[in-house]
Amino acid sequence: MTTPQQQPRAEWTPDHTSDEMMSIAAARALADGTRCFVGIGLPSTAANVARRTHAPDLVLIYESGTLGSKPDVLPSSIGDGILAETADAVIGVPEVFNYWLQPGRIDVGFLGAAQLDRFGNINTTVIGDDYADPAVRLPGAGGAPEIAASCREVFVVVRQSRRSFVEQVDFVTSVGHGRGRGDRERLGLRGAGPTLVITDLGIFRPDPDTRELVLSQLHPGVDVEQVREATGWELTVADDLSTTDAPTAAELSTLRTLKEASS
Amino acid sequence: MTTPQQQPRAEWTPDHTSDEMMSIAAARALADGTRCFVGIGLPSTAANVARRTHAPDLVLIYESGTLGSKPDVLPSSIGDGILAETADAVIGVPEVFNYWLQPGRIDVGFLGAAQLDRFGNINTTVIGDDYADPAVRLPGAGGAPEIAASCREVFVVVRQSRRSFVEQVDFVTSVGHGRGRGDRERLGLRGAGPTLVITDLGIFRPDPDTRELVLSQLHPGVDVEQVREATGWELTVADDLSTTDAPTAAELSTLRTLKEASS
Amino acid sequence: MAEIVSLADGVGRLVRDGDTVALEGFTHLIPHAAGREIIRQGRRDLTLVRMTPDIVYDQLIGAGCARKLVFSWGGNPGVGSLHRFRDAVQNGWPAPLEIEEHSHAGMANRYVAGASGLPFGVLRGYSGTDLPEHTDTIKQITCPFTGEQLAAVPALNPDVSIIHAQRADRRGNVQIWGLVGVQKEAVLAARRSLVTVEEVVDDLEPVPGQMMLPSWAVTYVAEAPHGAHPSYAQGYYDRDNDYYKEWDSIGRKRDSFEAWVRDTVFGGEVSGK
Amino acid sequence: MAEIVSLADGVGRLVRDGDTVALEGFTHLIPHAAGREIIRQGRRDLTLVRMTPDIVYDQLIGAGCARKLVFSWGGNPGVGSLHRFRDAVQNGWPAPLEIEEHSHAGMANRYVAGASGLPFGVLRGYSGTDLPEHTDTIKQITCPFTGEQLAAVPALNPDVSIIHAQRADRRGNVQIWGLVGVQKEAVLAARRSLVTVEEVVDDLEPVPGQMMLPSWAVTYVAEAPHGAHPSYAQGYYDRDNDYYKEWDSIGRKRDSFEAWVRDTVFGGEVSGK
Repeated sequence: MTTPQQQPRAEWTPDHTSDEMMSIAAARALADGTRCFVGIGLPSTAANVARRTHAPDLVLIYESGTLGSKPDVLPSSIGDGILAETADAVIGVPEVFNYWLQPGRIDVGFLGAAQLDRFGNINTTVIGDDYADPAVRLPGAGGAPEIAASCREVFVVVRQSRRSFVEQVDFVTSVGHGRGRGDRERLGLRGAGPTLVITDLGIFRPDPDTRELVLSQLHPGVDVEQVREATGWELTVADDLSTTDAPTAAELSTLRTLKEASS
Repeated sequence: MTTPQQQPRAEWTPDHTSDEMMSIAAARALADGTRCFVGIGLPSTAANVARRTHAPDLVLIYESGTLGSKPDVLPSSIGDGILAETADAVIGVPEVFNYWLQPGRIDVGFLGAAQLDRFGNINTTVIGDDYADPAVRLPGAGGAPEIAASCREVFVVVRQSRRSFVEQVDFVTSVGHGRGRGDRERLGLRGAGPTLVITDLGIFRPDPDTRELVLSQLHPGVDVEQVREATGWELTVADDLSTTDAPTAAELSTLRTLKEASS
Repeated sequence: MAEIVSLADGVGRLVRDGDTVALEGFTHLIPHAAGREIIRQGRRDLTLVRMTPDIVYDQLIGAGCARKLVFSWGGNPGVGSLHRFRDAVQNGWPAPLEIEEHSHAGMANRYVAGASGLPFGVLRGYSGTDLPEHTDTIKQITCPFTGEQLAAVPALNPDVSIIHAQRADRRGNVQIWGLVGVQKEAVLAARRSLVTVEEVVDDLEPVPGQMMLPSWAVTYVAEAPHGAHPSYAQGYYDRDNDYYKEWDSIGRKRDSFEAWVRDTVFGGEVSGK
Repeated sequence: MAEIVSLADGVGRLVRDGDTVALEGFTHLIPHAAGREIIRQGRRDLTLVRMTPDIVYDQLIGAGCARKLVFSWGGNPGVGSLHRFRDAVQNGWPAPLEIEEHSHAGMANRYVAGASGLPFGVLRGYSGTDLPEHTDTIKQITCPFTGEQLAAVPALNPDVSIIHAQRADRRGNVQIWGLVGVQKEAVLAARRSLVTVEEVVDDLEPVPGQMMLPSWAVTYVAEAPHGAHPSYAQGYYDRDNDYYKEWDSIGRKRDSFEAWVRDTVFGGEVSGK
């Protein structure tokens, strides 16, 4: 997954950046004790913040073969030595996918995305209409298609823009809610799919009836118009739209300490 | 596999029993460096004699999950601790069968039998015509069907009698040469099947044309008539029938030391 | 997270009449104490699953706990036959025993499929043998790429799997080393699981060859020192080969077996040394 | 039995133009020294197989060794894109690159099938994604017991697999620990194999978490100290995160990449520290 440069484009308070708000909102979504399959980058940052704040018993699973890693610094790749050295169990890659992911043992799959669409489908393969001659060749699927299929639910964390938040992804790398309600069942996908999408502007949840992603929460200092501007489909806003609590001092210092230690 | 009491029924010299001749003849069949999948009982005894005499680099593989065991006493079961402690690698049981046996990595499968027929098919399941109401219930297949299918060749070691050496087995637990030439290919069995059957009376090899087991070697002091008496089909004797060399003093003492240490 | 309970509670809460139960351990770490506890609690109509039904299942079958046996090799390793198993199959004593018979490779792949959340496993197996004629859980499958015919076997997903391990920590993480057999697969394939251990410790020191089962993959952990006897627990005690020989005479006759159940299982004596 | 040879001899004897070659190592123990040796020996038309084509394959692709890539994730982990890979796919430089694209689960099961002597593997995967439309090595298969539809993928059996390990003994037995990825499967699936190691020692002391490859399962072993750099070798050296970032600028432009090939691969300089 690509890692664009961090651009603090909306510093509405002197206290935190929009990226920090995103990571902290994502961290809060992970309840203590959750078994979380962690993608590298934003998901890994959020999961490690969660483990250091409200969720000390969060179980981190990395596709490189670690169950229950407890890194004391942010791993710079999903295969950092620190993940193996601090794990409850180290296993081979086939076992990760076959014995642990596929049977539905993992509560939350925590994914990033290059493109995400109205129904939470994820593209990390190619930008452009022609697979054989892509405008941009992205890294590809990795573990994501089966993480999105088999985890009990999926959280996506992604920086939001018209480029990343599109009506329909150019390539379905990982299925969210297909083209709407009933599609996952029809496809035999056993997890609930994306139940939460956390961006640098707010939080989206699928509508229970249509499965379209609906803006349900705004981060502090962001207004609906800003979100609409950064959404590539006709935005629906939840009736009970709420505002995210600003990061606490403890959350911020945890996040910053982690980031500093890893840079 | 059942372990009948040892009955030294033909002590033709004061030097060794027929069972000892059988074990030593079986041991000699294992060339140094051979990767041998070892059943417990007679095969394990023979393999361990071989490793201590002419074949120090014999690779012993036990279905309990050990590659390259180097036990210094005879294991009393295929899962003795000594097998794991002295192995080059200890692996799980699924891996033994899937990664090591099935792809044809093992040179010789060394099996016992309760019943063996004219074409080298093995029965370790039931005696009697009715599977649902057997005259004698035997232990069953264990690893044998796939050992017999996938090893490059199979050696069988069995005490010979009209009861054990039958025209046709009551139940095909493990396929030898089916009903004759071409049957293994037709069944998709990739190894060569039983190329050697070692008994307490002599040694049988499959006829290259018919695949019927043919007496090719007599142990010292045994005559063809004795073998015919102990064979449940019309015995064919090889043109170039030879006589097994009597056990050497070194072979006998190795075998006896092993046996004593394990009793 | 695995809860740490007593052996009696673990068996009592998990094993119900009519359940499909797997006690695994391939010659090493056979959960004998749990087997005796199942007899003690009087469970009935169990479908017992095990690659190598040896003494532990001879005891459960003789005590009338089982309705059916799913297996690949039933014997007393290094000694001979299982007399209670034979008596049940040949004479229906103490109850008829239905059997579903596989090879080791087939059983191992059934557990692997079960642990993997797949409905079936594929292997090169059974071809030409008489097993498929009598076992309806063996079918053929065709490779969609090469057209080759292979064997397919359905996943095993026991209601309860029980294994024995060397150690657990107080959070219920389990550590096993030495021959690990098919134990991880048996636990992961099961709906509920019980791991009996030699001891519960504060911290699990790493051991070469260890296999770890995280606490959250196990239902209950129960301390059962010497719980694998007469099999062995590497690092704790050796195999009691004499007991295996002795079992041949205990199990041979119905009355000697019943005396063993009365005295050893219900008399509260510790078996063996 | 594995023969112990030099890295140049190992690569020279095993890797031929047109071969299907897998260099495996999942973030840990990536066989970089062997990758550079393949460039040095000028191999062409290789079908390169690897779950995570990262820097090592960016180098091979940029140097023109590859005709085709079979993979599931191609990026510079923690940094961004692989510019040589992108340039080959988007612009056909230095040569067009055919791709065969899977998910990690699919690739892992293809190696497992290859190591198991099976023609295909089965998984719950790909359903609803656009991958099957573009990858003809993804098919459907029906469970013969339940009727469920699952994905089937063909076995991977590379002509040559190359991995890096911490140690081997003088007989060629290989010891790996830490994250072991899919290396065992890659070696067992291959027709021929080369294991580069940090060092060849007299005796392999057991290490917790070790995976052993017996000598007779490997074709050649070659000593290549620091051979996984810029990835890491647990117990020997850490990941060189700066190198991964530096590669972003080396690989970004064709001329800076060509300078790297000239200076580092052919100039005989040791890359990195």
